[in-house]
Amino acid sequence: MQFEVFRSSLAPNFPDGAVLRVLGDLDMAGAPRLRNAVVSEVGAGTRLVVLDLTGVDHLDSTGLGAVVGALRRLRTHDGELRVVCPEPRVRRVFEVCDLDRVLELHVDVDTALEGMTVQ
Amino acid sequence: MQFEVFRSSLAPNFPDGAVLRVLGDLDMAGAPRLRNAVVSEVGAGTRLVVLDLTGVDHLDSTGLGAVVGALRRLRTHDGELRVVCPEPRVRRVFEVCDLDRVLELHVDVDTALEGMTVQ
Amino acid sequence: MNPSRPADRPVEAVELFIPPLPEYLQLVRAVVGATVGVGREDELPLDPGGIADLRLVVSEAVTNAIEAQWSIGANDRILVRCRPDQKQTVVEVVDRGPGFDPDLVPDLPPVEDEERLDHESGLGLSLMKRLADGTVVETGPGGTIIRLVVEYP
Amino acid sequence: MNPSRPADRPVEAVELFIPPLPEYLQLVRAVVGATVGVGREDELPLDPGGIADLRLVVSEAVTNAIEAQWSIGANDRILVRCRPDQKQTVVEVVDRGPGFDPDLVPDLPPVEDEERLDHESGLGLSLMKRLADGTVVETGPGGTIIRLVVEYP
Ligand SMILES: Nc1ncnc2c1ncn2[C@@H]1O[C@H](COP(=O)(O)OP(=O)(O)O)[C@@H](O)[C@H]1O
Ligand SMILES: Nc1ncnc2c1ncn2[C@@H]1O[C@H](COP(=O)(O)OP(=O)(O)O)[C@@H](O)[C@H]1O
Repeated sequence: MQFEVFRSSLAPNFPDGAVLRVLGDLDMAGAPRLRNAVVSEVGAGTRLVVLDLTGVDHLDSTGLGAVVGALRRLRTHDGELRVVCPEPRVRRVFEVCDLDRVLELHVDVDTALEGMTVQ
Repeated sequence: MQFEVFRSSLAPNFPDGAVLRVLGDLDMAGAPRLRNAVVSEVGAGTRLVVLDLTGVDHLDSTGLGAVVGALRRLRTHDGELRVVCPEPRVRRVFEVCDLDRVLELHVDVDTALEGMTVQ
Repeated sequence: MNPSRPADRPVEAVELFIPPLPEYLQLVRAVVGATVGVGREDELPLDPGGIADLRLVVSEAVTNAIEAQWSIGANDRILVRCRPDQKQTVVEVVDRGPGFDPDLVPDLPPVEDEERLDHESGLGLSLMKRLADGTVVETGPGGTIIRLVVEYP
Repeated sequence: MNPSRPADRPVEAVELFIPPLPEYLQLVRAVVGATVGVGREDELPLDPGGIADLRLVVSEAVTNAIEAQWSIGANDRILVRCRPDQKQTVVEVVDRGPGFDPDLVPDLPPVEDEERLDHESGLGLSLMKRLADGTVVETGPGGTIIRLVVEYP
Protein backbone atom coordinates (compact mmCIF):
# COMPACT_ATOMS: atom_id res chain seq x y z
CA MET A 1 0.00 0.00 0.00
CA GLN A 2 1.54 3.41 0.67
CA PHE A 3 5.29 3.47 0.63
CA GLU A 4 7.24 6.66 0.09
CA VAL A 5 10.77 7.93 0.43
CA PHE A 6 10.76 11.70 0.98
CA ARG A 7 13.96 13.64 0.43
CA SER A 8 15.00 16.91 1.99
CA SER A 9 18.31 18.67 1.62
CA LEU A 10 20.58 19.43 4.59
CA ALA A 11 22.06 22.52 2.87
CA PRO A 12 23.36 25.02 3.76
CA ASN A 13 24.86 23.38 6.87
CA PHE A 14 25.71 20.17 5.06
CA PRO A 15 25.75 20.96 1.35
CA ASP A 16 26.28 17.34 0.38
CA GLY A 17 23.81 16.03 2.94
CA ALA A 18 20.21 14.85 2.65
CA VAL A 19 17.53 13.33 4.82
CA LEU A 20 15.64 10.35 3.37
CA ARG A 21 12.43 9.88 5.29
CA VAL A 22 10.82 6.49 4.76
CA LEU A 23 7.08 6.13 5.21
CA GLY A 24 5.53 2.67 5.15
CA ASP A 25 6.68 -0.90 5.58
CA LEU A 26 10.32 -1.65 4.85
CA ASP A 27 10.00 -5.20 3.56
CA MET A 28 10.60 -7.02 0.27
CA ALA A 29 8.09 -4.66 -1.36
CA GLY A 30 9.54 -1.42 0.02
CA ALA A 31 13.27 -2.21 0.25
CA PRO A 32 14.04 -1.94 -3.49
CA ARG A 33 12.63 1.57 -3.50
CA LEU A 34 14.86 2.62 -0.63
CA ARG A 35 17.80 1.04 -2.41
CA ASN A 36 17.02 3.02 -5.57
CA ALA A 37 16.74 6.23 -3.60
CA VAL A 38 20.15 5.69 -2.01
CA VAL A 39 21.74 4.82 -5.36
CA SER A 40 20.46 8.09 -6.88
CA GLU A 41 21.66 10.11 -3.88
CA VAL A 42 25.16 8.73 -4.02
CA GLY A 43 25.17 9.10 -7.81
CA ALA A 44 24.18 12.75 -7.44
CA GLY A 45 27.05 13.41 -5.02
CA THR A 46 25.31 13.16 -1.66
CA ARG A 47 27.83 12.01 0.95
CA LEU A 48 25.86 12.33 4.17
CA VAL A 49 22.53 10.53 4.33
CA VAL A 50 20.31 10.66 7.38
CA LEU A 51 17.89 7.77 7.00
CA ASP A 52 14.81 8.62 9.00
CA LEU A 53 12.83 5.48 9.85
CA THR A 54 10.40 7.25 12.20
CA GLY A 55 7.55 6.55 9.77
CA VAL A 56 8.36 2.86 9.36
CA ASP A 57 5.81 0.49 10.91
CA HIS A 58 7.35 -2.79 9.95
CA LEU A 59 11.00 -3.56 9.31
CA ASP A 60 12.18 -7.04 8.42
CA SER A 61 15.40 -8.62 7.23
CA THR A 62 14.93 -7.49 3.64
CA GLY A 63 14.53 -3.93 4.90
CA LEU A 64 17.60 -4.33 7.11
CA GLY A 65 19.45 -5.51 4.02
CA ALA A 66 18.61 -2.24 2.28
CA VAL A 67 19.85 -0.25 5.30
CA VAL A 68 23.10 -2.21 5.44
CA GLY A 69 23.43 -1.77 1.69
CA ALA A 70 23.04 1.99 2.10
CA LEU A 71 25.76 2.04 4.75
CA ARG A 72 28.13 0.09 2.55
CA ARG A 73 27.44 2.20 -0.52
CA LEU A 74 28.05 5.43 1.35
CA ARG A 75 31.25 4.16 2.94
CA THR A 76 32.55 3.06 -0.44
CA HIS A 77 32.14 6.66 -1.56
CA ASP A 78 33.68 8.09 1.63
CA GLY A 79 30.25 9.11 2.74
CA GLU A 80 28.37 8.54 5.94
CA LEU A 81 24.99 7.10 6.97
CA ARG A 82 23.11 8.06 10.11
CA VAL A 83 19.95 6.26 11.05
CA VAL A 84 17.02 7.75 12.97
CA CYS A 85 14.86 5.12 14.60
CA PRO A 86 12.95 6.23 17.70
CA GLU A 87 10.36 3.43 17.69
CA PRO A 88 11.38 0.65 20.11
CA ARG A 89 9.67 -2.07 18.09
CA VAL A 90 11.67 -1.18 14.98
CA ARG A 91 14.91 -0.69 16.95
CA ARG A 92 14.38 -4.18 18.27
CA VAL A 93 14.84 -5.67 14.81
CA PHE A 94 18.28 -4.04 14.53
CA GLU A 95 19.11 -5.30 18.00
CA VAL A 96 18.02 -8.89 17.43
CA CYS A 97 20.38 -8.98 14.45
CA ASP A 98 23.17 -7.22 16.40
CA LEU A 99 23.14 -4.47 13.82
CA ASP A 100 22.87 -1.80 16.48
CA ARG A 101 26.56 -2.49 17.01
CA VAL A 102 27.39 -1.48 13.45
CA LEU A 103 24.89 1.34 13.12
CA GLU A 104 24.12 3.96 15.74
CA LEU A 105 20.39 4.54 16.05
CA HIS A 106 19.32 8.08 16.87
CA VAL A 107 16.03 9.38 18.19
CA ASP A 108 15.66 12.28 15.78
CA VAL A 109 17.41 14.04 12.94
CA ASP A 110 18.98 16.73 15.14
CA THR A 111 20.52 14.16 17.45
CA ALA A 112 21.76 12.21 14.44
CA LEU A 113 23.63 15.31 13.26
CA GLU A 114 25.15 16.13 16.64
CA GLY A 115 28.91 16.25 16.55
CA MET A 116 29.02 16.53 12.77
CA THR A 117 31.16 19.41 11.61
CA VAL A 118 29.07 22.00 9.83
CA GLN A 119 30.72 22.57 6.48
CA MET B 1 -12.31 -8.94 18.63
CA GLN B 2 -13.49 -6.30 21.10
CA PHE B 3 -17.23 -5.98 21.38
CA GLU B 4 -18.90 -4.41 24.38
CA VAL B 5 -22.30 -3.13 25.39
CA PHE B 6 -21.94 -0.50 28.13
CA ARG B 7 -24.98 0.42 30.18
CA SER B 8 -25.67 3.67 31.97
CA SER B 9 -28.83 4.65 33.78
CA LEU B 10 -30.91 7.69 32.77
CA ALA B 11 -32.17 8.20 36.34
CA PRO B 12 -33.23 10.46 37.93
CA ASN B 13 -34.74 12.18 34.87
CA PHE B 14 -35.95 8.93 33.37
CA PRO B 15 -36.05 6.35 36.15
CA ASP B 16 -36.95 3.54 33.78
CA GLY B 17 -34.50 4.65 31.12
CA ALA B 18 -31.00 3.45 30.16
CA VAL B 19 -28.38 4.11 27.55
CA LEU B 20 -26.82 1.06 25.88
CA ARG B 21 -23.59 2.10 24.21
CA VAL B 22 -22.30 -0.42 21.69
CA LEU B 23 -18.59 -0.58 20.95
CA GLY B 24 -17.35 -2.75 18.10
CA ASP B 25 -18.81 -4.36 15.01
CA LEU B 26 -22.50 -5.09 15.02
CA ASP B 27 -22.55 -8.21 12.88
CA MET B 28 -23.43 -11.90 13.32
CA ALA B 29 -20.80 -12.06 16.08
CA GLY B 30 -21.90 -8.93 17.97
CA ALA B 31 -25.66 -8.92 17.38
CA PRO B 32 -26.56 -11.73 19.80
CA ARG B 33 -24.85 -9.84 22.60
CA LEU B 34 -26.86 -6.71 21.88
CA ARG B 35 -30.00 -8.84 21.76
CA ASN B 36 -29.16 -10.31 25.18
CA ALA B 37 -28.52 -6.88 26.63
CA VAL B 38 -31.92 -5.64 25.43
CA VAL B 39 -33.71 -8.72 26.75
CA SER B 40 -32.22 -8.16 30.23
CA GLU B 41 -33.12 -4.49 30.19
CA VAL B 42 -36.72 -5.11 29.32
CA GLY B 43 -36.85 -7.96 31.82
CA ALA B 44 -35.53 -5.63 34.50
CA GLY B 45 -38.24 -3.07 33.78
CA THR B 46 -36.42 -0.61 31.52
CA ARG B 47 -38.93 1.04 29.21
CA LEU B 48 -36.80 3.69 27.50
CA VAL B 49 -33.63 2.51 25.79
CA VAL B 50 -31.29 4.86 24.03
CA LEU B 51 -29.16 2.70 21.79
CA ASP B 52 -25.94 4.57 21.14
CA LEU B 53 -24.21 3.28 18.00
CA THR B 54 -21.54 6.02 17.96
CA GLY B 55 -18.85 3.42 18.65
CA VAL B 56 -19.99 1.01 15.94
CA ASP B 57 -17.60 0.70 13.00
CA HIS B 58 -19.45 -1.86 10.99
CA LEU B 59 -23.18 -2.52 10.90
CA ASP B 60 -24.70 -5.14 8.65
CA SER B 61 -28.09 -6.77 8.22
CA THR B 62 -27.66 -9.07 11.20
CA GLY B 63 -26.90 -6.02 13.33
CA LEU B 64 -29.90 -4.21 11.86
CA GLY B 65 -31.98 -7.25 12.79
CA ALA B 66 -30.92 -6.85 16.41
CA VAL B 67 -31.87 -3.15 16.35
CA VAL B 68 -35.26 -3.90 14.82
CA GLY B 69 -35.71 -6.67 17.38
CA ALA B 70 -34.97 -4.20 20.16
CA LEU B 71 -37.57 -1.79 18.80
CA ARG B 72 -40.20 -4.52 18.61
CA ARG B 73 -39.42 -5.85 22.06
CA LEU B 74 -39.68 -2.42 23.65
CA ARG B 75 -42.93 -1.59 21.81
CA THR B 76 -44.44 -4.86 22.96
CA HIS B 77 -43.78 -3.72 26.52
CA ASP B 78 -45.05 -0.18 25.88
CA GLY B 79 -41.50 1.02 25.92
CA GLU B 80 -39.55 3.14 23.52
CA LEU B 81 -36.29 2.87 21.60
CA ARG B 82 -34.22 5.83 20.45
CA VAL B 83 -31.18 5.28 18.29
CA VAL B 84 -28.06 7.46 18.26
CA CYS B 85 -26.08 7.09 15.06
CA PRO B 86 -23.98 10.09 14.05
CA GLU B 87 -21.61 8.27 11.68
CA PRO B 88 -22.79 8.71 8.05
CA ARG B 89 -21.40 5.37 6.95
CA VAL B 90 -23.43 3.52 9.57
CA ARG B 91 -26.55 5.65 8.98
CA ARG B 92 -26.27 4.68 5.33
CA VAL B 93 -26.99 1.04 6.18
CA PHE B 94 -30.28 2.03 7.83
CA GLU B 95 -31.09 4.19 4.82
CA VAL B 96 -30.32 1.57 2.19
CA CYS B 97 -32.79 -0.72 3.97
CA ASP B 98 -35.35 2.10 4.38
CA LEU B 99 -35.18 1.60 8.12
CA ASP B 100 -34.58 5.30 8.72
CA ARG B 101 -38.31 5.60 8.02
CA VAL B 102 -39.18 3.37 10.96
CA LEU B 103 -36.46 4.53 13.33
CA GLU B 104 -35.36 8.10 13.90
CA LEU B 105 -31.59 8.40 14.02
CA HIS B 106 -30.19 11.01 16.37
CA VAL B 107 -26.74 12.57 16.47
CA ASP B 108 -26.21 12.26 20.22
CA VAL B 109 -27.92 11.11 23.39
CA ASP B 110 -29.17 14.58 24.37
CA THR B 111 -30.84 15.09 21.01
CA ALA B 112 -32.34 11.62 21.24
CA LEU B 113 -33.98 12.59 24.52
CA GLU B 114 -35.32 15.94 23.31
CA GLY B 115 -39.06 16.23 23.64
CA MET B 116 -39.25 13.34 26.08
CA THR B 117 -41.19 14.24 29.20
CA VAL B 118 -38.95 14.10 32.24
CA GLN B 119 -40.66 11.84 34.73
CA MET C 1 21.11 -15.50 -5.12
CA ASN C 2 18.34 -13.00 -5.56
CA PRO C 3 16.16 -14.17 -8.40
CA SER C 4 14.10 -11.41 -9.85
CA ARG C 5 10.42 -10.78 -10.06
CA PRO C 6 8.72 -12.60 -12.89
CA ALA C 7 7.48 -10.55 -15.82
CA ASP C 8 4.04 -9.07 -15.39
CA ARG C 9 1.14 -11.42 -15.49
CA PRO C 10 -2.56 -11.07 -14.86
CA VAL C 11 -3.72 -10.22 -11.39
CA GLU C 12 -4.27 -13.33 -9.39
CA ALA C 13 -6.70 -13.95 -6.61
CA VAL C 14 -6.20 -14.03 -2.88
CA GLU C 15 -8.05 -16.91 -1.29
CA LEU C 16 -9.03 -16.97 2.35
CA PHE C 17 -10.51 -20.08 3.96
CA ILE C 18 -12.23 -19.56 7.31
CA PRO C 19 -14.01 -21.83 9.72
CA PRO C 20 -17.79 -21.25 9.49
CA LEU C 21 -17.92 -19.08 12.61
CA PRO C 22 -19.07 -15.47 12.99
CA GLU C 23 -15.93 -14.44 14.84
CA TYR C 24 -14.10 -14.63 11.52
CA LEU C 25 -16.33 -12.06 9.81
CA GLN C 26 -14.20 -9.16 10.98
CA LEU C 27 -11.10 -10.85 9.58
CA VAL C 28 -12.84 -11.38 6.23
CA ARG C 29 -13.78 -7.71 6.06
CA ALA C 30 -10.22 -6.70 6.90
CA VAL C 31 -8.78 -8.94 4.20
CA VAL C 32 -11.23 -7.80 1.55
CA GLY C 33 -10.65 -4.16 2.43
CA ALA C 34 -6.87 -4.59 2.35
CA THR C 35 -6.83 -6.54 -0.91
CA VAL C 36 -8.24 -3.56 -2.79
CA GLY C 37 -5.06 -1.65 -2.00
CA VAL C 38 -2.54 -4.38 -2.78
CA GLY C 39 0.18 -3.28 -5.15
CA ARG C 40 -1.15 0.26 -5.45
CA GLU C 41 1.39 2.86 -4.57
CA ASP C 42 -0.82 5.85 -5.19
CA GLU C 43 -4.43 6.26 -4.17
CA LEU C 44 -6.85 3.43 -3.68
CA PRO C 45 -9.26 2.72 -6.54
CA LEU C 46 -12.22 3.01 -4.15
CA ASP C 47 -12.92 5.81 -1.70
CA PRO C 48 -13.65 4.93 1.95
CA GLY C 49 -17.38 4.75 1.22
CA GLY C 50 -16.79 2.35 -1.64
CA ILE C 51 -14.58 0.16 0.53
CA ALA C 52 -17.21 0.22 3.29
CA ASP C 53 -19.84 -0.95 0.78
CA LEU C 54 -17.55 -3.74 -0.44
CA ARG C 55 -16.86 -4.89 3.11
CA LEU C 56 -20.58 -4.78 3.85
CA VAL C 57 -21.72 -6.89 0.91
CA VAL C 58 -19.01 -9.47 1.52
CA SER C 59 -19.96 -9.60 5.18
CA GLU C 60 -23.56 -10.31 4.15
CA ALA C 61 -22.55 -13.09 1.79
CA VAL C 62 -20.30 -14.75 4.38
CA THR C 63 -22.99 -14.45 7.07
CA ASN C 64 -25.38 -16.31 4.78
CA ALA C 65 -22.73 -18.90 4.01
CA ILE C 66 -22.16 -19.54 7.74
CA GLU C 67 -25.89 -19.84 8.38
CA ALA C 68 -26.30 -22.17 5.41
CA GLN C 69 -23.57 -24.49 6.67
CA TRP C 70 -24.91 -24.44 10.22
CA SER C 71 -28.31 -25.47 8.88
CA ILE C 72 -26.87 -28.80 7.75
CA GLY C 73 -24.03 -29.04 10.25
CA ALA C 74 -21.33 -28.69 7.58
CA ASN C 75 -18.00 -27.91 9.19
CA ASP C 76 -16.20 -27.19 5.92
CA ARG C 77 -14.27 -24.00 5.67
CA ILE C 78 -15.83 -21.17 3.72
CA LEU C 79 -13.79 -19.75 0.88
CA VAL C 80 -13.56 -16.04 0.19
CA ARG C 81 -11.78 -15.34 -3.07
CA CYS C 82 -10.81 -11.74 -3.87
CA ARG C 83 -9.70 -10.71 -7.30
CA PRO C 84 -8.75 -7.05 -7.37
CA ASP C 85 -8.55 -5.98 -10.98
CA GLN C 86 -7.68 -2.80 -12.81
CA LYS C 87 -11.32 -1.78 -13.20
CA GLN C 88 -13.18 -3.71 -10.53
CA THR C 89 -12.93 -6.03 -7.57
CA VAL C 90 -14.62 -9.40 -7.71
CA VAL C 91 -15.24 -11.32 -4.50
CA GLU C 92 -16.60 -14.84 -4.49
CA VAL C 93 -17.95 -16.54 -1.39
CA VAL C 94 -18.18 -20.30 -1.64
CA ASP C 95 -20.02 -22.46 0.87
CA ARG C 96 -21.03 -26.10 1.23
CA GLY C 97 -24.50 -25.36 2.49
CA PRO C 98 -27.70 -26.83 1.06
CA GLY C 99 -28.17 -24.22 -1.66
CA PHE C 100 -31.40 -22.26 -2.16
CA ASP C 101 -33.66 -20.79 -4.77
CA PRO C 102 -32.89 -17.08 -5.08
CA ASP C 103 -36.17 -16.48 -6.91
CA LEU C 104 -38.07 -17.54 -3.81
CA VAL C 105 -36.34 -14.93 -1.65
CA PRO C 106 -38.69 -11.95 -1.46
CA ASP C 107 -37.33 -8.45 -1.97
CA LEU C 108 -37.67 -6.13 1.00
CA PRO C 109 -41.23 -6.07 2.37
CA PRO C 110 -42.61 -2.51 2.34
CA VAL C 111 -41.14 -0.86 5.36
CA GLU C 112 -44.29 0.80 6.60
CA ASP C 113 -45.83 -2.60 7.05
CA GLU C 114 -46.19 -3.25 10.75
CA GLU C 115 -45.18 -6.86 10.11
CA ARG C 116 -41.78 -5.67 8.90
CA LEU C 117 -40.78 -5.55 12.51
CA ASP C 118 -41.57 -9.23 12.85
CA HIS C 119 -38.67 -10.03 10.58
CA GLU C 120 -35.27 -9.55 12.03
CA SER C 121 -33.69 -11.05 8.96
CA GLY C 122 -34.07 -11.07 5.20
CA LEU C 123 -32.10 -7.95 4.35
CA GLY C 124 -28.80 -9.49 3.28
CA LEU C 125 -29.54 -10.28 -0.36
CA SER C 126 -31.31 -6.94 -0.88
CA LEU C 127 -28.29 -5.13 0.51
CA MET C 128 -25.97 -7.03 -1.82
CA LYS C 129 -28.14 -6.29 -4.84
CA ARG C 130 -28.40 -2.63 -3.93
CA LEU C 131 -24.77 -1.97 -3.05
CA ALA C 132 -22.80 -4.24 -5.39
CA ASP C 133 -22.59 -3.53 -9.12
CA GLY C 134 -23.20 -7.19 -9.76
CA THR C 135 -24.49 -10.08 -7.65
CA VAL C 136 -24.42 -13.50 -9.27
CA VAL C 137 -25.67 -16.57 -7.42
CA GLU C 138 -24.65 -20.06 -8.45
CA THR C 139 -26.33 -22.56 -6.20
CA GLY C 140 -27.20 -26.19 -5.97
CA PRO C 141 -27.47 -29.02 -3.47
CA GLY C 142 -23.67 -29.06 -3.07
CA GLY C 143 -23.39 -25.44 -2.03
CA THR C 144 -23.51 -21.87 -3.17
CA ILE C 145 -21.19 -19.40 -4.81
CA ILE C 146 -22.06 -15.73 -4.48
CA ARG C 147 -20.05 -13.55 -6.85
CA LEU C 148 -20.00 -9.87 -5.96
CA VAL C 149 -18.63 -7.31 -8.39
CA VAL C 150 -17.76 -3.78 -7.29
CA GLU C 151 -16.65 -1.52 -10.14
CA TYR C 152 -14.23 1.32 -9.63
CA PRO C 153 -15.60 4.78 -10.34
CA MET D 1 -34.89 -20.35 10.01
CA ASN D 2 -31.92 -19.43 12.14
CA PRO D 3 -29.97 -22.58 12.75
CA SER D 4 -27.74 -22.34 15.72
CA ARG D 5 -24.04 -22.47 16.21
CA PRO D 6 -22.65 -25.98 16.30
CA ALA D 7 -21.36 -27.30 19.58
CA ASP D 8 -17.80 -26.38 20.40
CA ARG D 9 -15.12 -28.06 18.43
CA PRO D 10 -11.39 -27.65 18.19
CA VAL D 11 -10.01 -24.42 16.82
CA GLU D 12 -9.62 -24.66 13.11
CA ALA D 13 -7.13 -22.96 10.90
CA VAL D 14 -7.47 -19.93 8.69
CA GLU D 15 -5.80 -20.45 5.34
CA LEU D 16 -4.67 -17.62 3.12
CA PHE D 17 -3.39 -18.24 -0.40
CA ILE D 18 -1.49 -15.37 -1.98
CA PRO D 19 0.22 -14.86 -5.33
CA PRO D 20 4.01 -15.04 -4.86
CA LEU D 21 4.47 -11.27 -4.92
CA PRO D 22 5.94 -8.97 -2.26
CA GLU D 23 2.99 -6.60 -2.37
CA TYR D 24 0.98 -9.26 -0.53
CA LEU D 25 3.34 -9.36 2.47
CA GLN D 26 1.52 -6.56 4.23
CA LEU D 27 -1.77 -8.40 3.81
CA VAL D 28 -0.24 -11.57 5.26
CA ARG D 29 0.99 -9.67 8.29
CA ALA D 30 -2.41 -8.10 8.77
CA VAL D 31 -4.16 -11.46 8.58
CA VAL D 32 -1.74 -13.17 10.95
CA GLY D 33 -1.98 -10.29 13.41
CA ALA D 34 -5.78 -10.29 13.28
CA THR D 35 -6.13 -14.06 13.60
CA VAL D 36 -4.57 -13.98 17.05
CA GLY D 37 -7.53 -11.95 18.27
CA VAL D 38 -10.30 -13.97 16.61
CA GLY D 39 -13.02 -15.01 19.00
CA ARG D 40 -11.41 -13.35 22.01
CA GLU D 41 -13.69 -10.91 23.70
CA ASP D 42 -11.25 -9.88 26.39
CA GLU D 43 -7.58 -9.11 25.99
CA LEU D 44 -5.40 -10.56 23.29
CA PRO D 45 -3.21 -13.51 24.27
CA LEU D 46 -0.13 -11.65 23.00
CA ASP D 47 0.92 -8.10 23.82
CA PRO D 48 1.72 -5.70 20.96
CA GLY D 49 5.39 -6.71 21.09
CA GLY D 50 4.48 -10.39 20.81
CA ILE D 51 2.19 -9.69 17.87
CA ALA D 52 4.94 -7.64 16.20
CA ASP D 53 7.33 -10.58 16.60
CA LEU D 54 4.78 -12.99 15.15
CA ARG D 55 4.15 -10.70 12.18
CA LEU D 56 7.89 -10.37 11.68
CA VAL D 57 8.74 -14.08 11.64
CA VAL D 58 5.85 -14.83 9.29
CA SER D 59 6.95 -12.01 7.03
CA GLU D 60 10.43 -13.56 6.90
CA ALA D 61 9.08 -16.99 6.04
CA VAL D 62 6.82 -15.66 3.28
CA THR D 63 9.65 -13.54 1.86
CA ASN D 64 11.76 -16.68 1.58
CA ALA D 65 8.87 -18.56 0.02
CA ILE D 66 8.42 -15.87 -2.63
CA GLU D 67 12.15 -15.83 -3.41
CA ALA D 68 12.21 -19.62 -3.58
CA GLN D 69 9.36 -19.69 -6.09
CA TRP D 70 10.85 -16.90 -8.16
CA SER D 71 14.10 -18.88 -8.38
CA ILE D 72 12.34 -21.59 -10.37
CA GLY D 73 9.59 -19.46 -11.91
CA ALA D 74 6.83 -21.19 -9.94
CA ASN D 75 3.65 -19.14 -10.09
CA ASP D 76 1.77 -21.24 -7.54
CA ARG D 77 0.10 -19.42 -4.74
CA ILE D 78 1.81 -19.52 -1.37
CA LEU D 79 -0.24 -20.84 1.53
CA VAL D 80 -0.18 -19.23 4.96
CA ARG D 81 -2.04 -21.33 7.49
CA CYS D 82 -2.73 -19.81 10.94
CA ARG D 83 -3.92 -21.89 13.80
CA PRO D 84 -4.57 -19.75 16.87
CA ASP D 85 -4.85 -22.06 19.82
CA GLN D 86 -5.52 -21.65 23.52
CA LYS D 87 -1.84 -21.69 24.40
CA GLN D 88 -0.02 -20.78 21.21
CA THR D 89 -0.33 -19.70 17.63
CA VAL D 90 1.06 -21.92 14.89
CA VAL D 91 1.67 -20.46 11.45
CA GLU D 92 2.72 -22.60 8.51
CA VAL D 93 4.07 -21.18 5.28
CA VAL D 94 3.97 -23.57 2.36
CA ASP D 95 5.74 -22.92 -0.94
CA ARG D 96 6.45 -24.83 -4.15
CA GLY D 97 10.03 -23.67 -4.42
CA PRO D 98 13.04 -25.95 -4.91
CA GLY D 99 13.59 -26.70 -1.24
CA PHE D 100 16.94 -26.26 0.53
CA ASP D 101 19.20 -27.72 3.15
CA PRO D 102 18.72 -25.76 6.37
CA ASP D 103 21.96 -27.20 7.79
CA LEU D 104 23.90 -25.44 5.06
CA VAL D 105 22.49 -22.05 5.99
CA PRO D 106 25.08 -20.36 8.22
CA ASP D 107 23.99 -18.65 11.41
CA LEU D 108 24.68 -14.92 11.57
CA PRO D 109 28.28 -14.09 10.72
CA PRO D 110 29.90 -12.16 13.57
CA VAL D 111 28.73 -8.62 13.22
CA GLU D 112 32.08 -6.91 13.72
CA ASP D 113 33.34 -8.65 10.62
CA GLU D 114 33.82 -6.05 7.94
CA GLU D 115 32.50 -8.57 5.42
CA ARG D 116 29.17 -8.58 7.22
CA LEU D 117 28.35 -5.49 5.24
CA ASP D 118 28.86 -7.41 2.02
CA HIS D 119 25.80 -9.46 2.81
CA GLU D 120 22.52 -7.73 2.47
CA SER D 121 20.67 -10.94 3.09
CA GLY D 122 20.87 -14.04 5.23
CA LEU D 123 19.12 -12.77 8.35
CA GLY D 124 15.68 -14.25 7.85
CA LEU D 125 16.16 -17.72 9.29
CA SER D 126 18.16 -16.37 12.25
CA LEU D 127 15.38 -13.94 13.03
CA MET D 128 12.80 -16.73 12.93
CA LYS D 129 14.89 -18.93 15.20
CA ARG D 130 15.49 -16.12 17.65
CA LEU D 131 11.99 -14.70 17.81
CA ALA D 132 9.73 -17.75 17.41
CA ASP D 133 9.41 -20.35 20.16
CA GLY D 134 9.68 -23.04 17.53
CA THR D 135 10.82 -23.10 13.91
CA VAL D 136 10.40 -26.38 12.07
CA VAL D 137 11.48 -26.76 8.46
CA GLU D 138 10.13 -29.54 6.25
CA THR D 139 11.69 -29.27 2.85
CA GLY D 140 12.25 -31.27 -0.29
CA PRO D 141 12.41 -30.87 -4.04
CA GLY D 142 8.64 -30.26 -4.16
CA GLY D 143 8.73 -27.30 -1.82
CA THR D 144 9.09 -26.18 1.75
CA ILE D 145 6.89 -25.89 4.81
CA ILE D 146 8.09 -23.59 7.58
CA ARG D 147 6.17 -24.08 10.80
CA LEU D 148 6.46 -21.22 13.28
CA VAL D 149 5.21 -21.59 16.83
CA VAL D 150 4.67 -18.60 19.08
CA GLU D 151 3.63 -19.49 22.62
CA TYR D 152 1.47 -17.24 24.73
CA PRO D 153 3.10 -15.95 27.91
N1 LIG E 1 -25.41 -19.09 0.73
C1 LIG E 1 -26.68 -19.47 0.97
N2 LIG E 1 -26.98 -20.78 1.09
C2 LIG E 1 -28.24 -21.18 1.33
N3 LIG E 1 -29.28 -20.32 1.46
C3 LIG E 1 -29.04 -19.00 1.35
C4 LIG E 1 -27.75 -18.51 1.08
N4 LIG E 1 -27.82 -17.16 1.00
C5 LIG E 1 -29.10 -16.83 1.21
N5 LIG E 1 -29.86 -17.94 1.41
C6 LIG E 1 -31.30 -18.00 1.65
O1 LIG E 1 -31.89 -16.76 1.32
C7 LIG E 1 -32.58 -16.23 2.44
C8 LIG E 1 -32.47 -14.71 2.44
O2 LIG E 1 -31.14 -14.30 2.68
P1 LIG E 1 -30.87 -12.83 3.18
O3 LIG E 1 -31.56 -11.87 2.32
O4 LIG E 1 -29.41 -12.65 3.30
O5 LIG E 1 -31.53 -12.75 4.60
P2 LIG E 1 -31.22 -13.58 5.93
O6 LIG E 1 -29.95 -14.32 5.71
O7 LIG E 1 -31.11 -12.52 6.94
O8 LIG E 1 -32.42 -14.45 6.11
C9 LIG E 1 -31.92 -16.86 3.65
O9 LIG E 1 -32.79 -16.89 4.74
C10 LIG E 1 -31.60 -18.25 3.11
O10 LIG E 1 -32.73 -19.06 3.17
N1 LIG F 1 11.38 -21.57 1.66
C1 LIG F 1 12.63 -21.71 1.17
N2 LIG F 1 12.84 -22.39 0.02
C2 LIG F 1 14.09 -22.54 -0.49
N3 LIG F 1 15.18 -22.02 0.08
C3 LIG F 1 15.06 -21.33 1.24
C4 LIG F 1 13.78 -21.13 1.84
N4 LIG F 1 13.97 -20.45 2.98
C5 LIG F 1 15.29 -20.20 3.08
N5 LIG F 1 15.95 -20.74 2.03
C6 LIG F 1 17.40 -20.70 1.77
O1 LIG F 1 18.06 -20.31 2.95
C7 LIG F 1 18.84 -19.14 2.73
C8 LIG F 1 18.87 -18.26 3.96
O2 LIG F 1 17.60 -17.73 4.21
P1 LIG F 1 17.46 -16.43 5.10
O3 LIG F 1 18.20 -16.65 6.37
O4 LIG F 1 16.03 -16.11 5.23
O5 LIG F 1 18.20 -15.30 4.31
P2 LIG F 1 17.87 -14.68 2.89
O6 LIG F 1 16.54 -15.16 2.46
O7 LIG F 1 17.89 -13.22 3.16
O8 LIG F 1 19.00 -15.14 2.02
C9 LIG F 1 18.21 -18.47 1.53
O9 LIG F 1 19.11 -17.68 0.83
C10 LIG F 1 17.75 -19.68 0.72
O10 LIG F 1 18.81 -20.21 -0.04
